[in-house]
Amino acid sequence: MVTSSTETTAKRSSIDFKTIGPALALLILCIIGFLLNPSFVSEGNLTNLLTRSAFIGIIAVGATFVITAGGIDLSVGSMAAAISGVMIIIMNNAVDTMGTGVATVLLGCGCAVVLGIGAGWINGALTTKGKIEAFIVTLGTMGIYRSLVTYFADGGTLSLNFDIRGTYRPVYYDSFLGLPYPVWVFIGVAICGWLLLNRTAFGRYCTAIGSNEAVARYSAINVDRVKTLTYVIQGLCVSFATIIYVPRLGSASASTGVLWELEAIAAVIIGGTVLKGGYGRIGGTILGALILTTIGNILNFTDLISNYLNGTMQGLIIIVAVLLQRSDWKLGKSK
Amino acid sequence: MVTSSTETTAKRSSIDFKTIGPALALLILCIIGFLLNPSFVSEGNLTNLLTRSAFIGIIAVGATFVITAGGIDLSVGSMAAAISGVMIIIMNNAVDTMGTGVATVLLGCGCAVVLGIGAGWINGALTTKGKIEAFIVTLGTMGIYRSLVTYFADGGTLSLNFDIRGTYRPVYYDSFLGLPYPVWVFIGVAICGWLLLNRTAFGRYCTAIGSNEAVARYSAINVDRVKTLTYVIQGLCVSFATIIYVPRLGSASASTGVLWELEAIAAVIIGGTVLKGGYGRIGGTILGALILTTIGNILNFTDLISNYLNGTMQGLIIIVAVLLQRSDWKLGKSK
Amino acid sequence: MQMETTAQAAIIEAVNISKSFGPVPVLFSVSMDVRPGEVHALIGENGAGKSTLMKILSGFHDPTSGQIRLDGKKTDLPPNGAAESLGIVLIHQELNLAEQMTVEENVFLGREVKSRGLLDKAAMRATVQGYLDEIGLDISPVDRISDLTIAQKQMVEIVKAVSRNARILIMDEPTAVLTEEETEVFFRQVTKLKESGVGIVFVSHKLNEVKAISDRITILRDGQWIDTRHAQDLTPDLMAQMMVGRELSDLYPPMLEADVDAELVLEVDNLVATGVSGVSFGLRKGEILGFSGLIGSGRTAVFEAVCGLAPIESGTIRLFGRDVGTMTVAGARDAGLAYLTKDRKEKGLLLDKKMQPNLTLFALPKFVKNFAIDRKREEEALERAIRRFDVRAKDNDITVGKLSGGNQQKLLLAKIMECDPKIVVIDEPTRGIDVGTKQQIYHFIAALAAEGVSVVVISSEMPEIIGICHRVVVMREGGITGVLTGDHINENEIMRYAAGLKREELH
Amino acid sequence: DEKIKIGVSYPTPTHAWAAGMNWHAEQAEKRLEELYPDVDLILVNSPDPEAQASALEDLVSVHQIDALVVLPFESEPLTDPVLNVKKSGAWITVVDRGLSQPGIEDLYVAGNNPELGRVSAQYMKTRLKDGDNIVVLRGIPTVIDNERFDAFMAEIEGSGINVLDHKHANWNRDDGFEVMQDFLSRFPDIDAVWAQDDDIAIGVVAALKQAGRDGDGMFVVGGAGMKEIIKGIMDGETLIPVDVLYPPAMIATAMDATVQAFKSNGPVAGRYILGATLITKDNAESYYFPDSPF
Ligand SMILES: Nc1ncnc2c1ncn2[C@@H]1O[C@H](COP(=O)(O)OP(=O)(O)OP(=O)(O)O)[C@@H](O)[C@H]1O
Ligand SMILES: Nc1ncnc2c1ncn2[C@@H]1O[C@H](COP(=O)(O)OP(=O)(O)OP(=O)(O)O)[C@@H](O)[C@H]1O
Ligand SMILES: [Mg+2]
Ligand SMILES: [Mg+2]
Repeated sequence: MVTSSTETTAKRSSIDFKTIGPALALLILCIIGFLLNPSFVSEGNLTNLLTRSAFIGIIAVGATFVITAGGIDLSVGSMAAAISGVMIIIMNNAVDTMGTGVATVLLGCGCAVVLGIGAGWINGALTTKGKIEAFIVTLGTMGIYRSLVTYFADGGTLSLNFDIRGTYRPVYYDSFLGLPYPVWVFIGVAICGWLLLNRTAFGRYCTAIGSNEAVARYSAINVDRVKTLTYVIQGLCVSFATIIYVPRLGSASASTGVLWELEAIAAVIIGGTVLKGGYGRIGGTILGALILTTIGNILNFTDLISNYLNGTMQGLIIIVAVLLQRSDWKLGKSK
Repeated sequence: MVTSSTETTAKRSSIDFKTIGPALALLILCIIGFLLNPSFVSEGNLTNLLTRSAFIGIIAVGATFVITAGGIDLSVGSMAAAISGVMIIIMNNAVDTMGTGVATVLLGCGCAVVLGIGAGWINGALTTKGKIEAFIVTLGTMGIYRSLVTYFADGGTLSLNFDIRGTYRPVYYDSFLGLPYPVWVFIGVAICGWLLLNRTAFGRYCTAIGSNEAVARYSAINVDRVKTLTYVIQGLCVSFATIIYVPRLGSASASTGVLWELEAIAAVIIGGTVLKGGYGRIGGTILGALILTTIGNILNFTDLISNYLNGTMQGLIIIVAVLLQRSDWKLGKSK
Repeated sequence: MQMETTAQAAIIEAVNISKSFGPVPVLFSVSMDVRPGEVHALIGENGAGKSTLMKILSGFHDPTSGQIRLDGKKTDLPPNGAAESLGIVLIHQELNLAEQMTVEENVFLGREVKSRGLLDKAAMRATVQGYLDEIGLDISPVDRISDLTIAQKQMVEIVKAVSRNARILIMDEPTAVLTEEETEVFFRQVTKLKESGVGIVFVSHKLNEVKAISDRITILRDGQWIDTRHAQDLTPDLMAQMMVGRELSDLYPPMLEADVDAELVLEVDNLVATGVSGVSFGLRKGEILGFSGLIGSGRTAVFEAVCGLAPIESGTIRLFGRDVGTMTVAGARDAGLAYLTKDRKEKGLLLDKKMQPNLTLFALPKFVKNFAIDRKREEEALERAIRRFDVRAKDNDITVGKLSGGNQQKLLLAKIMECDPKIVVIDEPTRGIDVGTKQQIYHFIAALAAEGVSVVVISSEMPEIIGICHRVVVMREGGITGVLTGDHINENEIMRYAAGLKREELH
Repeated sequence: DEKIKIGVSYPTPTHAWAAGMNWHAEQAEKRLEELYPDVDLILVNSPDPEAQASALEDLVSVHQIDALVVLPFESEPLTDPVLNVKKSGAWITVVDRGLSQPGIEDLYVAGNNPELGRVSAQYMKTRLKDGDNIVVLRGIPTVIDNERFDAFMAEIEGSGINVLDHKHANWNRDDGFEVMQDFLSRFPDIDAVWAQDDDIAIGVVAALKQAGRDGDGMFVVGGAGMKEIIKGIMDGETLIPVDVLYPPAMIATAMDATVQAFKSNGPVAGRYILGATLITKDNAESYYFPDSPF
């Protein structure tokens, strides 16, 4: 009985640290930020920070599904670039027939959603029906999407028609109840993602597949369909991120979204999701995205560190943030 | 009976295609290359191609061990850059005391080996002792090594002393029995890697750990040590690649080795090693590296395709190359 | 016959089923039927094809020829457990749970209860809690499977099956990892289901159980149907004889007196580790020492700590008179101490590898010559092991995951013995093994002891502890409650110590 | 009918300036091949220095080029590979980034990076006074970036203008936007921004407008000569009142000159350094190419 009670405490606290770890890391970062420069906690900066993390955060919510189900998607950054590019082309071409009003913007957003779903479906189908390792499939599509946007932009930048930009701008720059729209989208996606992963059968199927595909299959789960759907969700998240990205600068180029895939995966894993699948947490992912954005933000707030060493700081902070959530860090050597 | 016999053929052919797949893909690529431009098979071009694939190939041999044992190393590209940088600094500084002869070059190479082993050990120790996901550890060290080389180079390029370069140049540019030295190093590393993975207890242990870590532990395998060693081997391979890389371009900068990690992993997986671990093939990895280099080479051979679409071609070819080795590609829909 | 006339119509019938894996035939025209409200047991040697037949009956495999009739109509069962929608549920021989998920999630996997599109977790938890209470399993619906013991996992499998409103419930060795007590609980569930008209198919190597619970018994031998009879017409001995095809002599070997003055090869003093609180005992050369106790009493935990698989908090371990601190598993092996895990699927064998790498993995340093693995010696070792342990694979090239459960167990035993240990700890040595082979293993253990090897047998099967051990240590809640020798080794005595009704004042 | 084969090698465009260069190179290819049927120009681009070194090898071994026009990814790593091309007997024209070893190239065509920094700083000095504050957004850490930045700082030194901080914005709009957002949160008083590059400048302007700090004479100096920026200068935009030229068309200059090395009877070898002209409302018209992607 004695044994069992200690066991429980150990288990409890381990669960706590998995959850609290990322939150703690974020808190420490914020304190450091404040100490470096009190204007870190100014409303303006916090708003910027939240808005910025919306891109990676939304994409990372999708990545949580893919990774939980045992997959991986390296193509998201390129996909975002390609979708932005096509969206801009479509809206620019629609000006003649549809004008520069809301209708054109909606057309663009609709196309983004369709493209996102389509691109995700391609990744999913190649992985499941084609039975190719997800890493290879998405490495391939990463190259393909990236080079397509370069091709469309002729190596340069695709820019949104100036008047449409006027119509579309508020989607990024305006606020509702003091929070910019991108943050609301982020919150919405996060809530939907959380519900989907934790409160629906689909979420359980993702976890089951990531945990043990054979078990999932033996439970009459349509493994291929669920896996494909995780990629579709990822694609959809990418298109949401794109929809709030395009009004920011109104342009897309070959350098749009470079390395977003690594950032998104890092956010997911910093948040406590297990890379091999079977265990996903949307809440952690959100925190992970905030942590990553905050690191970049803080580094812009100080000149204590050589610019050249930004990468070193980032790397160290990521490793330490994950160390913080090691379940047994309190227990010292035992186990 | 009918079902059963198809199944057997499937199994037989699956084994064959896993092995032959990459070889077949390479052959097809070479034929395409020849058709596009007969000078593809000129001795000069073939030598170039082999020499070029040596870098990625050597690194990928190391990656085969890491991946077989269930890990991943994203830091190899940055590690190569950092080792090149430090090697150049050391050799340049040694000029005053040791002159510009072979001794200095050997000193540089020695340091490269030590650094490679050290960097690999750091990755391994953080993964095993620190119990952090390999993806996060090596994502972190990737940023760290990359920014260190930027820092050493002060944002620019580190260049090897001109006279040392004269001494060192032959290591890349000279040949022995008609094959450039880098190719010999590649062959050496490949043979050692193959023997290590397929003929020694260590290789068996890597496979066992990747297949099921708990079973490995219960089978008296020191899992942490073996895993750490795979990262050390990876580091060692990176330092070999660096030793033949430095005389080629005689410099190192922030852009050295960018994306080599993805190329190395792609080579490994195109070669038939399973990303989740437990199944590694050095021979396949070598073919994978050759395939990747050949794709780049062929794309330099033709201007049929817009330069901007190179990435699309690369992506498509990688996906198709892996499709080729799908065990059941002949059987169509059945099963 | 009378049997046929009184019987109700069968729910499911297998008619002349044959099955081959590749060119290897494993079932030859086997027929079997299951009627509502009956328990139909299927027995046979390891590799006889029982699991294969069960999988065919539930749609996980297609038969190569023959047909399945459901309610008298020929049916092609849907694959991958989708036959559940027809009321056919299979509990696999190998545990089939998602380790990272909770008990509740596993029980309802694939048929979650929803309200308004969202999961009704409260309802599902309550249902699972109800089942757990009913069978007296002391775990929570939110516990993760990976935190449970094997026996608890098996009980979860049973809960999972019972909760599925089956018409036909097929269970492949559900009791292999259960103690007698848990088996009783389980049988109560079976009886209840049976009374409600469920047809139950049941595979087991515990022939007493089979006799006790089943109505009819089908015997397979080498993939051939031998007979189907009413349970009352068979005795365990007769069953064994029909399975093996010959008369079985005594199951247990004659007990050689242990030398009470033999040197102590292993002394454990006041060992404290996770799940172990202050355990002390000694093991002599050539002794067979049994460890008995209820599930979760800490027997495994003791030896995982001793063999370097789990950290030690305090206590001393003396091996051949030498103080050893915390050992690595390799260190223990090199010192002559080997531990055979009871969890062959998760900790014992690499299921996706062939037999040969599995066999030599534990003792691999022995096979290294000039830094390379001596493949010829490996092959010889495999041949030897197959002969010595009677591992029956129709094709020596298949991956271990495809071996029959019992043959996996034999391979695991061979793997551990490959390092020629002087002390071997065998956790549940005969789990899933048929009577014939059981007999061989008992004789094997006795022969080892006679050669001077010390053997620790951890077992939840009381007869086996009583039948082969010189001395028996009984554990409860992480501590030792008693040590029995000679005539004191009997079921009654062991149970009283194990249940905590009696406690020996230990030195 | 042996053609004169000229290889043209440059980095794969990933930002607008490089895209402009690519456009000008393609224009020049068309124009020159039409003009001289016996000239074959082969355009190759590469995503990194290693790939460019490989591409150079391929140009020699496969296409057997007679001349090479190369815009090196980086100077140091490509010095040896270009030297190898030189050894095959080809004419070498180096564009923009000089090799680390003198005497390899026959012709050198380049913009002037230090001059770009200096001209920008000089303009700052004309607009700002003692005690005014500026922030600097740099490019990708490279030699080019260092040259521009060092010259800028040297010129600004002693003027009394404070450089509050400098961060890398990687010649990228998104990074320009985010770094500028953070500068704005951090520094309440900024009088001008040196964005070094027009892509960064666009991000900077977006951030200024978002924060509502684009008034009171605040201005941004970019660089390179992007068509949108030049259009703005022509239209009298005050936020980006000037631009410092670093023309992507220099590749065309180099290709022209290289062809002339085979066609002209005049000498071509030597150094050809383009000026870093300050583009103002008065001269903007002549630097405006509406069809170029840049
Ligand atoms: N997927 C498979 N591929 C090839 N052979 C298989 C496969 N599954 C089972 N076998 C073989 O079929 C035979 C029968 O196996 P099965 O599992 O049905 O035996 P069993 O009667 O359940 O034995 P046990 O009592 O040991 O569980 C064995 O020889 C086994 O190796
Ligand atoms: N590594 C561990 N970490 C946490 N708890 C453990 C560990 N090992 C064992 N335990 C716990 O210690 C107790 C003893 O378990 P153990 O497996 O040793 O029992 P057992 O007597 O062998 O029973 P069983 O037949 O179920 O294996 C159990 O409650 C178990 O959950
Ligand atoms: Mg079986
Ligand atoms: Mg136990």
